[in-house]
Amino acid sequence: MNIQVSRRGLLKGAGAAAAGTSLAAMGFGEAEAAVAAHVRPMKLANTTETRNTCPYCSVACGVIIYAKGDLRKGERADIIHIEGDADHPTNLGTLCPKGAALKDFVHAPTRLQYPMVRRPGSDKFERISWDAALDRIARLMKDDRDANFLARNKDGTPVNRWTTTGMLAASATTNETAWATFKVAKALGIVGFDNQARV
Amino acid sequence: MTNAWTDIKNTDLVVVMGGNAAEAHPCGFKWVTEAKAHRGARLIVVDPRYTRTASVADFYAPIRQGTDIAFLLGLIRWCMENDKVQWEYTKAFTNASYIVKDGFGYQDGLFTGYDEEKRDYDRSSWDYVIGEDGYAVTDPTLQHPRCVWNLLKQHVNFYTPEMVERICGTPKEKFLKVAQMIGECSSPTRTMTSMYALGWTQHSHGAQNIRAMAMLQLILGNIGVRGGGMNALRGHSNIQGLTDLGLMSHLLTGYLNMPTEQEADFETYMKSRQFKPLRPGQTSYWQNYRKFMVSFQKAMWGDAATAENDWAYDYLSKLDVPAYDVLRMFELMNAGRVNGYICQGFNPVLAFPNRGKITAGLSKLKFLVTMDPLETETARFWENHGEFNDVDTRAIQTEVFQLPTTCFAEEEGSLTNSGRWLQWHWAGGSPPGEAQHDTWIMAQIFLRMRELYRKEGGAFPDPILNLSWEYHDPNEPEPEELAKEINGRALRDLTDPSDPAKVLVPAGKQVVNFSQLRDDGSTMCGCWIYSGCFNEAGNNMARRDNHDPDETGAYLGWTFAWPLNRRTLYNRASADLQGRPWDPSRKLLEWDGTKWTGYDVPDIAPNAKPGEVGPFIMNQEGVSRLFSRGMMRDGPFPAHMEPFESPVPNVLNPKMRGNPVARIFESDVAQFGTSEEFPYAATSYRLTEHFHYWTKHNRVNASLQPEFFVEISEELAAEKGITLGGWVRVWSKRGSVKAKAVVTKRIRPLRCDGKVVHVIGIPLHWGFVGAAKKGFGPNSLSPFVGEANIETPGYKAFLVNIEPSTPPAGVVA
Amino acid sequence: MNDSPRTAVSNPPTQSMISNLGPGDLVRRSATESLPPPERQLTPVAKLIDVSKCIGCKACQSACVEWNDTTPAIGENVGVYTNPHDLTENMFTLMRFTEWVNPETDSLEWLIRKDGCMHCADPGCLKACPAPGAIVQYTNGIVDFIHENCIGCGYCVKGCPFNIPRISKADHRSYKCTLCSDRVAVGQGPACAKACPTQAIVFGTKEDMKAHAAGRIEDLKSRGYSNAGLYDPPGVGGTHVMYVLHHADKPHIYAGLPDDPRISPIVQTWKGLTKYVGLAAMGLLAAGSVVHGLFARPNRVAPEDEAHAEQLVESPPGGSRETA
Amino acid sequence: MPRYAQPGDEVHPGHPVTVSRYGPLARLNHWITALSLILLALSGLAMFHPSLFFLSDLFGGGQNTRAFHPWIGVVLFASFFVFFFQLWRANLPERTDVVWLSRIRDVVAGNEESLPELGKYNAGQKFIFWSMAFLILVLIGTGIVIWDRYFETATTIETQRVAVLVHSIAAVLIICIFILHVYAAIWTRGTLRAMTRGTVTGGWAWRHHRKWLRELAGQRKTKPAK
Repeated sequence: MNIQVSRRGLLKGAGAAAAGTSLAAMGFGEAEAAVAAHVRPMKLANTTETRNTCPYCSVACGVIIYAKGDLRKGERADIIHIEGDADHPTNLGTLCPKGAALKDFVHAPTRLQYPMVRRPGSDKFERISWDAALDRIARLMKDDRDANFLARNKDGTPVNRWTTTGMLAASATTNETAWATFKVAKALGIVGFDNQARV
Repeated sequence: MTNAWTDIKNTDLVVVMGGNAAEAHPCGFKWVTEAKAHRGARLIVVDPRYTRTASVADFYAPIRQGTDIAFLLGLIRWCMENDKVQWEYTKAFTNASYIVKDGFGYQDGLFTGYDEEKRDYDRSSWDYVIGEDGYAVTDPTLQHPRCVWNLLKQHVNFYTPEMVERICGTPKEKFLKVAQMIGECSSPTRTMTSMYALGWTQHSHGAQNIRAMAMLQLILGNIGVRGGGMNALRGHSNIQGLTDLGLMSHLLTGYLNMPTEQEADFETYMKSRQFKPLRPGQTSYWQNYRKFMVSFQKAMWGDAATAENDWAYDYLSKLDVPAYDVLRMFELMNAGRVNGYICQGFNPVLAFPNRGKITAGLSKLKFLVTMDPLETETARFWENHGEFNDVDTRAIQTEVFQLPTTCFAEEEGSLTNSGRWLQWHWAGGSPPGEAQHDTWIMAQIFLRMRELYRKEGGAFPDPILNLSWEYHDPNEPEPEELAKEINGRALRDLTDPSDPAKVLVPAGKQVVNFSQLRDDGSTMCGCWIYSGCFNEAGNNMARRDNHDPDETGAYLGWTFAWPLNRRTLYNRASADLQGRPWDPSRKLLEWDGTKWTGYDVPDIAPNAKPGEVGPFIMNQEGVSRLFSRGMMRDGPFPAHMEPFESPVPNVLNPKMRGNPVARIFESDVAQFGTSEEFPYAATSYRLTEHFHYWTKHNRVNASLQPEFFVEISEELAAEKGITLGGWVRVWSKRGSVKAKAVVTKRIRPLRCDGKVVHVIGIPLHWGFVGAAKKGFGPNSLSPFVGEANIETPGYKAFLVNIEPSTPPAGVVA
Repeated sequence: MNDSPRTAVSNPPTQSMISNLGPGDLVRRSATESLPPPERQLTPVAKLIDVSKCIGCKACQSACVEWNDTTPAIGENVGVYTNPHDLTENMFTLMRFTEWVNPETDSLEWLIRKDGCMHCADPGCLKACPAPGAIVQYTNGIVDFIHENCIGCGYCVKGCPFNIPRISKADHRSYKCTLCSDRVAVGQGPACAKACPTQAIVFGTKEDMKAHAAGRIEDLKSRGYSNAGLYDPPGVGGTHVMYVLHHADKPHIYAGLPDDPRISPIVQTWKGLTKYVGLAAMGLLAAGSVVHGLFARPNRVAPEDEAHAEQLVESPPGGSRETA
Repeated sequence: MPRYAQPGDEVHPGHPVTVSRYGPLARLNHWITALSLILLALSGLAMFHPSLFFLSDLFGGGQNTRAFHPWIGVVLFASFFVFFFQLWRANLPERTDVVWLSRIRDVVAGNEESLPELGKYNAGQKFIFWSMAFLILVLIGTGIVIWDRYFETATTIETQRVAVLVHSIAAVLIICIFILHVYAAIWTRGTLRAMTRGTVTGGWAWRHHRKWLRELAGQRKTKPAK
């Protein structure tokens, strides 16, 4: 509990009381009924800090995520604020209008929460379980690969190309995710494999 | 970037051309303002629009989009003419003195060997004269008429200030002012930095834009020094990383290439990758290619990759075309030759040119999988949004899966920034709903497919069944496990070649860095250039020592930079032939008589004597290239080329359209517009309030820039009767959009080749999902043509028409 | 207790801290006659906005919204970059864009000014405010609104020489930049100053900021801005938000920044003369009446008056009644 | 056509004679107006001077005071002007008013005998009537300009500054007028009943408004018997 919160609470209480009594006394309150000067309580008190980097442009500014709850303790962590990390050599704590509003990106109303499927010809998305979605995707991919995989070209050279399914990799995923993605895509023989380097 | 963001503070002159750093990279631009405030540095902006960067510039010069090469070659000519050349540097560190084959020549805007049928060059004549000793012939006096320097002088002679004005529309006196400011940086004690971005890359001749500036920087002696360099400001947080890791059609990790059909077996593949030095005693680092390649194959397929099976070379796909880049894939999609597509954090419906063609392509798919933290137009391409996405939903038979992923705040790992820093970050929040990490999703897809192949067999299952997947939890590899794989480790004890008894790295231990990699299968390494990021010393990407001795801006203790934690590439070039810094006040490295010492990790063997070993060790020459031999498809020198859609013809050759060797698909030729039909020169760009199509989902950014608009000059507005904030329709041969009009003094008509050229600016942040007002993107209008060398779509110069209009249906005026 | 911060860029604390700004730090309090003198004098702070370094990225707006948890509406484009189009109770600061062609050089200059509360040393809002304690001024110069005490009358709007405060239609309270008093109270700089990518916004003691401004002005003069200068208008006793302007000789070109702001004489009369004379007049008149009532004899109706009346009503007797 | 008497004015013989001066509607009107004016004065003063801010507690705090004040103003305006149209004729100035004013000392001293005979209203009452009417117009006008809730953006801040100044000055004046009015009504004994019961005594009428009384008496005589 923030000290200021309690102090502020007290003052409010006191103010209300003063107004009450004086009103009862002679029907008038007093200016003292007004809440004494106070500033807003520091909203980051007792939050968990996490070092992160901005996911937007390639300056990769350091940011600090402030959350109620601590993932490291296995708790649920709700992000209440994000601001620049003054220790970071590149941005020295500063952020651009996008980075400064990262909290609202994390909490965007259009953040996706559940796997969805849109059936052929349908005009809507429907909820689907992860298992159902992944099984279906794997099946579709395997059937397409088996049907269209080119093991050897006409000269009999092994070429191992799967050109009928392509993949675009994300520009904001970590190198580690990228490496895992790379391994899967190249092992499957997906040659229509690209990223955002050009756009 | 050759240098780091933090190094920009060391510069004397910043040239922002082909980019808009203040707008797109505000916090990186901080270092420009630092240089201005503390070094008295000057800032020049050359751009079709008076941008946010221009608003704090010392000098602004307008230019017609797509004509940067003419401007830059004009600068090179001016420097040569006026002896604004860092001679010692140019002679010692570039190939200026190399003699070029007699066959090579240039006329009517074309180099020798052009084949109009193939739209390609026979590049055999674009090369050095090789002597009997097998080394390139040079003339250090630069007297030889065929030496690179003299050929360059001849080549740029055409680009006089008058010609620059004629082509670029830049008033002569403004061009000369820029030339003078830049010329001053030929002094060894003055440096200039070039900050560019997609304003240079997104042209059919993008690579040559960049080469032209690189050449200028070389003759000014600004590469490898503090406050200098060629600084490509990458657009996305980890696009540098994804490229380094080879998530592209034609690449493997660390800029190793995918084999082609011609390279049927491993030895053939390696034969064209010998990288023998072209000058005596030079280091040609790519000679280690085999070590990196074998270690990569071991990382992919572990024990299944053996000397016997050529390290599982057969498992790799072999390309029959230069690349299956996105433009080719969507071409194939439209031809009905693609059935499935996976979009991981990617929004092609707004990201790729000629949106009509993209939507048509997706509509032909059997299935589409999107993985994203946010709604995307791509995931909902089948949904009708009136004028904003007018599709026939019922007719679209594509099965679409929308998979929710975590975002940066909920995951751990490293991102590689523009300055090649691999920075680790930690998860700070719990994911919403059922959102999952991409690693989990990729693992699930892979494990399920592997299982199906185990059970059912199928087309060439070996690479799938044998893919090394040794993770603590195969269902979700941990970031640290993957990072260790990328760094590489010893598979057997690595012993000292000179003393077999001495074990350098015991089996199973992480290698220190790529210098320990072997080509005998005893090491594995996912991405050689990243090796050193996570060795036995721990996770170097997570280091947070932000001390900066003598405030050079190097920050060697902060995270990890590839290669080998080096912060400035080619840094050996910061010192002269004796190894003394060109500018003692800006020392980076110094030869102490026995080794290189200084503030950065030397970009050369620490004991390589100055004067003997050249600084550009990744080149066979050991020096940098003003003449790039046959390495680029469109010429060894940059040359002025107009965009495919240009308001004026190419002054060098009126018949020539765009880049003569850029790939164009038959179906797209018909969709190029002419200046008669579409008189106005359009360009597209970002705004600082938004990031691509992400922040329109964010109410804060949406409120800062709520609605799609186009920018036009007051002159054009008056001519067309367009009012401030009124609705306009902008259309090209490929599509039409409606937007609000921002009428501004920041865009002024240009006069090119005697013709008035009006510029129309089209920002790219709006779509039909999210918090911001529904809108369009420039990709509804831009042409489906790629860069000649790397197929980057041309977004920066195309033709449109404009008229006052009414709001889109359903939008209140 | 810690004194005012010296920097805008350090990471905020997450442990509970005692506020550095309390009732004991007030130097002014709206509609309060007898304010006890402050317990101590904090070092005056200031936010310096270097317009010549500003790239108009709106990071300050973004950071302000996030820190103060406001919810600006998603408006529309009206042909300009200024969004939202004006300050609101949900947008305490606003980049105002002006395209200005310099008559001397005939070259375009894009003037971008961060608008918001100037934290005047002599605050017009506080002077105009009728609600005790709704507006306070701390000894470090911060002028803050205590919303619990605000009655939503809008007098602060009329009192402000810079047209800054905005009344919420939702809760009828007045809002404006607090200079992030909650951050300053724990030794932090304002959110906007921390975010500002080019550090065009810096924060610290007013003294330091003036020194910093001097250096910037020198740099600008070296770049040909001979009229570069500091905007710290004396008309309002100086401000705790100051600008470095490249054209300090004509502040009005920066989206109408007042050349010589001061509290309107009308407001002065209203809150000065009228208040006291008015009160006196009413008081005296009331007192006068009472005195007159006590000492002057009341105006009574005499019995003969009644007689006269009766006579008038009754006479002449008889006749008419008979004819009735 | 009577000169002073208004509809409803009538004398009733007896001891003493009584004279109807105000009908029920007029009295209702008067008291609504009076009440509004008092509430307005209290709420207005609360926002006028810090030392009077405590008055806002009568309205349940500053927020309510700010919210109610303009609405009460609207009520006052409406009510007063219904009243106005009943009385304005009788308040038209005439020559004797000048004479009356020139002998204001006698008025204050209560020497009625040295004053001219008057109609239904004396110059003082007329002055109060007209200045009330004028000030209420000014107050409602300026009040609307500074009624931010609805008219915030209708005018410039400069206009609003002028408005708020004028409003406060007008308010001070109207309160002074109000005090005069009330005091005069109390000091001149026998007046209050005119607004309570609606009648005055004949003596009162004879003493203060003799012409009016004469006229009413005359009317009575000429009136046909019932």
